Amino acid sequence: CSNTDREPEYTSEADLYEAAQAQMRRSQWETAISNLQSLEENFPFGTYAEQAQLELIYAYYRSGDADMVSATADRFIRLHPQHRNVDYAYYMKGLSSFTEGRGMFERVLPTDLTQRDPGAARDSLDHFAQLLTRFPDSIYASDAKRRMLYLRNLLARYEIHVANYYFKRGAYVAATNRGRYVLENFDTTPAVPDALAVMVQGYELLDMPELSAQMLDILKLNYPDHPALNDDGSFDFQYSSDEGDRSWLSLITFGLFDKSEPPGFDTRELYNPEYQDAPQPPSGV
Amino acid sequence: QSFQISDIRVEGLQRVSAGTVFSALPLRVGDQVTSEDIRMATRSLFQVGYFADVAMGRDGDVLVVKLEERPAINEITIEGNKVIKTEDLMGSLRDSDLFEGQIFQRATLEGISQALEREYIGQGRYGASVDIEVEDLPRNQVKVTVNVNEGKPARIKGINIVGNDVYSEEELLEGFELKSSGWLSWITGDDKYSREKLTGDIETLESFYLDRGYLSFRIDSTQVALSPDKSKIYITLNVSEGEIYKVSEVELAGDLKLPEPLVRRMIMLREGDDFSQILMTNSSEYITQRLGNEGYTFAEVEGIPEKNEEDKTVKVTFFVDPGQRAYVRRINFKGNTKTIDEVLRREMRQMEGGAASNSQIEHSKIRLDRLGFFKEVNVETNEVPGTSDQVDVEYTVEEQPSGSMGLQIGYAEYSGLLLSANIQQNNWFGTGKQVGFSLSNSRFRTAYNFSYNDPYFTKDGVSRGINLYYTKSDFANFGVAGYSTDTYGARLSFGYPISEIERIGFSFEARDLTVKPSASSPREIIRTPVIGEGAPYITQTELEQMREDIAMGRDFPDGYSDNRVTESVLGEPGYLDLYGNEFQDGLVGFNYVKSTLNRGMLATRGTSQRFSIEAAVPGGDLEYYKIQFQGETYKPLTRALTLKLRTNLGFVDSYGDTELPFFEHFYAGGFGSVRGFERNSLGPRSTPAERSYTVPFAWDDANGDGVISDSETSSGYLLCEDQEAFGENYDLDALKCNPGELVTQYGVRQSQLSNRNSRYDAFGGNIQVEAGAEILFPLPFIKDQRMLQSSFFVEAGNVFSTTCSERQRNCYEPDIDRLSASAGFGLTWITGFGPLTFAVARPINENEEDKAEFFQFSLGGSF
Amino acid sequence: CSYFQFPGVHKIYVQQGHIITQEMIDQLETGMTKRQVRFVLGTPLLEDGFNQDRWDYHYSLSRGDENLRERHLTVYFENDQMTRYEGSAVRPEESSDEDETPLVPTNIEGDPLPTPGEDVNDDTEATPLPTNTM
Amino acid sequence: CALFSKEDGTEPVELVDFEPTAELDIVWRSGVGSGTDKAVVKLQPALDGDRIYAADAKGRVFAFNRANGKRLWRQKTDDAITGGVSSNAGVLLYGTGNGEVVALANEDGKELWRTALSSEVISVPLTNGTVVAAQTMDGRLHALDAETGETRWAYDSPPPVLTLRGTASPLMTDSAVIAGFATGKVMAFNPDNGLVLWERRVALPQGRSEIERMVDVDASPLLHEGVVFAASFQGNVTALGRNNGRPVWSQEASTHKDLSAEGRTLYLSEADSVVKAFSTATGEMRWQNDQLLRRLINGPQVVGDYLAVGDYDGYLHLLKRDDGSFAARRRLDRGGISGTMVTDGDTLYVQTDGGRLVALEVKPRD
Repeated sequence: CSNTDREPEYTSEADLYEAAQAQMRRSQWETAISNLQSLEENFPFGTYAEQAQLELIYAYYRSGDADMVSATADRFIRLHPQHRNVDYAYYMKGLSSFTEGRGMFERVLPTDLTQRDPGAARDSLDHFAQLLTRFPDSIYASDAKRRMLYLRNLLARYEIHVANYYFKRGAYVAATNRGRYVLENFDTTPAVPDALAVMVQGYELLDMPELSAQMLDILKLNYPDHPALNDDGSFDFQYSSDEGDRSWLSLITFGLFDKSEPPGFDTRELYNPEYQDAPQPPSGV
Repeated sequence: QSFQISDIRVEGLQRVSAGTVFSALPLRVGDQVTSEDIRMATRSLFQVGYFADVAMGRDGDVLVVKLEERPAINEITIEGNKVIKTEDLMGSLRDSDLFEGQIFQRATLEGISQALEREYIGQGRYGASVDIEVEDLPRNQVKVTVNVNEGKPARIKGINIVGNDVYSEEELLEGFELKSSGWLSWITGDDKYSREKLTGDIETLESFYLDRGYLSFRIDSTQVALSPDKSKIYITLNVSEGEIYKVSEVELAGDLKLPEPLVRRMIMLREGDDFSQILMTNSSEYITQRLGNEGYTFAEVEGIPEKNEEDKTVKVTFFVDPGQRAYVRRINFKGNTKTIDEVLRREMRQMEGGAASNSQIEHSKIRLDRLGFFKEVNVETNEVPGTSDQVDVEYTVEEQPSGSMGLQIGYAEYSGLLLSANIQQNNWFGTGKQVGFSLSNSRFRTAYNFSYNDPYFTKDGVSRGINLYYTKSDFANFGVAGYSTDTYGARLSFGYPISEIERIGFSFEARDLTVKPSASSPREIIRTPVIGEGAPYITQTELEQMREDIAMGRDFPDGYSDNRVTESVLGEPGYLDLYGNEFQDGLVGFNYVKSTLNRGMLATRGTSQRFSIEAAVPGGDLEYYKIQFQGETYKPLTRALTLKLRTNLGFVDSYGDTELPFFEHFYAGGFGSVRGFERNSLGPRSTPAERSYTVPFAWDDANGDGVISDSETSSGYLLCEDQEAFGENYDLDALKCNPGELVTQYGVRQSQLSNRNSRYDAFGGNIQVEAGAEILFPLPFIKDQRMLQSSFFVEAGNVFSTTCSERQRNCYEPDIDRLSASAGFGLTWITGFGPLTFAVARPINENEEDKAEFFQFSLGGSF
Repeated sequence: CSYFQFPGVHKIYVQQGHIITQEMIDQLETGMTKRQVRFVLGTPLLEDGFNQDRWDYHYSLSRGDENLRERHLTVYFENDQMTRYEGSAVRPEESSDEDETPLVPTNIEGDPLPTPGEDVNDDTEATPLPTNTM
Repeated sequence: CALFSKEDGTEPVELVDFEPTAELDIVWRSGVGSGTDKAVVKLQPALDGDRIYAADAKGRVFAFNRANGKRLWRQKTDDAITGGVSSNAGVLLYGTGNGEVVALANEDGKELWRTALSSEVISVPLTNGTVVAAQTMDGRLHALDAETGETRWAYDSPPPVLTLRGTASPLMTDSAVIAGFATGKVMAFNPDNGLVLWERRVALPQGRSEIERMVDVDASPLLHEGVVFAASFQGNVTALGRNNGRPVWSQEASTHKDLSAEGRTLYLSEADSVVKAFSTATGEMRWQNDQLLRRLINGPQVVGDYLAVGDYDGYLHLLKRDDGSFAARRRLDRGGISGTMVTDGDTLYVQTDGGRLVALEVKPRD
């Protein structure tokens, strides 16, 4: 049995690093990754060692390998706890799980993420929170905050969709609680106006008029332009315990055509900016 | 003597970062330091474990820390391991934190061999041995090579139960997970010893006896013995059975929350019966579940037997503790990154904000399974922290492709450019709507089809769907199929649930269908003309040609003129001759489905029946009705094997005076019917069109050179037995002509007898009978079984016809031993492109005309 | 908005809120602390952040668009002492038997309990729990 | 490195050829049912007066005339015989896989009594005429009344988690019952009332895994010239004073096959099939023969001034007692020889695994 062939004689440390940089510019992530790995293994104490590990994290991110990103980032944090760029490692951990849920399917086709399980994005909330607690003044802090805000908006809007379903289903306690959950947990998100509307309608349907009126005042006070408010300040209830009107077409076709179904509350255009892409790692040695 | 540290200098650092050293060093610049402090510092640096040697020195007031790092492991290679893969071994090494880049310590060596040996003993390979070589590398690194001798796996050679008089050894060992080596052991590996399995089996043995009333059954001792060469294991269980105990009294205690008679009805132990632990535990489980249905999610019911040794009786008391009524605060879904929340939430039978009911929570899980969108559905009920009566219910799902798509671009000389694309998605963009469209285009066939169905048009599950289709084909000159149909139409269908497991549905369809006979259309479809009594048949095209010639005044033998080409000439009429080939119809359909299958795709438990009836509305061109029944049921045989029984029955007939149209016939054979036979190849055959190839013609060798030249041919039709018309020296016998056969003006060729069209195509029938039995088993060596279903099957089926004409072959009234049957192995694999199905089968009962097909494969079948 | 539909469309029960029995209400006394009320009536589902001193126990049962039964109980507090309550129990003890619909309906057809004394020896596997309660 | 050969260092070694200096003549040969049918059991013939008794694993018991091998009687039982036979004072004994000890009259093989014990009996029950001693797999030593089979007393020494298959047969002397246990201990009991006379540990369990810690005493203790010899698996062989069990000497050894001794030499077969000879006085090793490595040899038996040992392939090897070199070799039965062999000094009786009983005598080759 022949022994394994020896690795190619290492070129110098600087050449390996330059080669990796060039490949990264040409976004040949796989070759860049192998170069950076061999650089780290053979020149563990070289001048480029730490920078190579940072570049490796970025290369794995761009090659879409989320697990390796967090594994490499964890290793960097463990080896160099006081490194000046260690906040980048925390940030990349958050970022990789943020985009992990987004397969090709979601990026290409317009999918409404607020109606689905955000998947790994939920963990990126804690990674970003960790970054903000440890390095409040890191250069990534503002971007992390914006992403966290985006995710919290996502989760808050999700609650409103569920509330709309439970109104359709006739489970008014469930709907009202979903509204309250938004007020208690996502109070600064643009879903709050709809949450208030949900509670106004929920209490009404639970025939607790005084609570419903209380909620209506808060809504009118904070969001006078909410579409569910009529001009005279009363609330335009989409569901009511008595009979709604139905078009004659849906009457004769047993409701099979033109079924009149209330649209539910969705004032995203009014209150909710979007946020998407991701920055490069810090340059400089 | 002590001194104040003005600065700390660290030397010899290579791989470890200065930060780690400083964080481990208890001394700081500016400390007043004694030799005792220095000794303490040295010890703490040693504990870090990265350094082979730590020396503290003093250079004036500067503290000098000289470190010698231990070598780091550059590479770990493992050789000689076959049974356990290298990654698994590396994994267990990593668990005892030994991996590349780690600092190498003496203990690491011990750690490596211990970890690997534990791994092998866990696999029952007691004879395994591990030895390690360490090779130094430049730059203070080491290469660790581990060679493993896996030895022979210890196999269980004997399990002996001593002291069992009432029940035989086989009966007792049947429920065991551990078995002594049998012929199947190399697949199942059930003869590999593991302590957990043995404890599990001991419990199975105990409950076997307790379930049958042997309350004082005891396992005195168990021995696990190894043969000296460490390759054979013997297990001995010494038991004492004791006697059967009878139930003397059944009592209920605690706050029942339900009327006592209702609870008593759920207890399956009666006074005087033999005691049985399984009946006792089942009874308590039913009561617990019944309480769960009343909202007492945290109810606990426990049956306590009290033995009376003398008269061998037992008093059973059921203690019922309903606990507080629990309410569901929130229902959360995890894992549906593609499917939208409402598609899952609308399947819920448990409401948020309502009383928690175990059976509703469980039933909702099954409804999610039944959607067919998820590979796996798990449910967890967790208490809400801070409350004692609120729970959150968590459903975790794992999505799977729930549709199929395909794109075929090809070119074939007979069909020109072939382009076809089809997408069928049951969870369109995760909205739960079923959308499918397909288009295919080639020189002789274009087909478009669009189908859309919304299963939840209303919140109660009223479904509404439309289906539009258009196909156009012209096989006329190409004898591929007996006929082709152009059809276009639209179908509106809707349905709604009439119970949790039953649905009914209606459909209204308007269809315009044109049948196009082809050159080789069988005679049941269109008559084949014959010229005169006894003459051979000619094809339609040839008949058209004759009519043309008559019209152009070609000379015909006397007596033949257009009016002769009359009824008698045209042979018995086919269907199209009687009813034309254009059919506009309205179709009305009704179906009833009852399904308790546990999964939408690849079900393994439950039963499903589907009954449907479809009829052409009177007033259309056709008057037929079609009744169909499909049923399948799954029964668990053992932990791993499931029996699947399936049947498919169909009956179609006409109710008015128009006959049953042949294009509404049932076919049999191939996937979904009887595998092992060519698709749609069973059942009655059509009588092939009569075709006469001989087109002899008259030739008189005017110039006598024996060579045919144009000028010498005469035109027009000649009666083939008319020697004089052919000229004296023409040898009629060579013509092999049938008396009364007309010949045309084409050249004489070597005449071929009119041979029957050799292909007897399947024509279908109006009665379809199919049945199949399959044993579903897990494929060995494959971890993720949820996307796979493999089975051995025996299938039988055929189509029969109540209107067989005597000339049709293989056409019978329904008759059991006329069923074509086959046996074989089938595999279905759900892939992103749709279900991939393979089948390998051998016919075990064949009719003459059946065409067996050993290997069959299909991708993206509709489902 | 209910609209005429096909006959016999299967509608599911929708049950919301707490089942408060008369027996529970009898245990309420003014002056009880919130913890005591919570022990008797259970944690209120509709705990409103804006009205700490008012606990609502709503109960409703509907099927399709038909509201079968609705009850309400509100408990008022003043600095952690119950002052009064208004509303009624879900099923007053002496309820007439026409009010037969169960408190917590199961949306599961036919709850097949195995007939008592079922012979255990014949089934190869231990009798499985009736999970798919079809 | 051997890439393709199957050798992975665990196959039995090839037989070496040598210049035979003696001859093994078969006096007579007869059938004993179907042999051991591959089960790991302890079947060995028993000499009593002018008869020799033997049994097979399927429950058939035979009596032969020792001189000419003529069968005197045959008894068919449906017991799975896993330990036996022994014959003394008119009683023939064997143990079954279903945990019973059965006594037959050695006159005609009629069943006298049968007693159920607590576990499998995988060693030979012995009797001194008044008490029958038998050891069961669950580490118990049972003493039964020789006439009626009722249990008189029992001693329980629970075995460790993992033990070696099989147990030692107890040693019966007129004044004591000496038994070896799976815990690595040897104990002597008063046969009438079960009082422990003395107790000695033959080997200490060491090592990490349960396998390395196995120290079963599966070899039956041997009494020779007032000294009790006992040996354990993966442990030691030791010589103990007969009446107080005080150790005389102890040597490292690993065996689970019965020992034999003659004059001032003790012979044993190691677990990896190396034959060793020790001085009975000092325990110092006289010689060892490792040319039968891994051939799964059975316990050695002295016959004349030779030492006989059988192997898995059915060969009977004769070694010279003074230096352990090979003297003769003869193949008796393709099925292998694993049971203990018995001798009256000049005739060797071998029961093979294939179900043959062979009487042999040794003739020096001139």
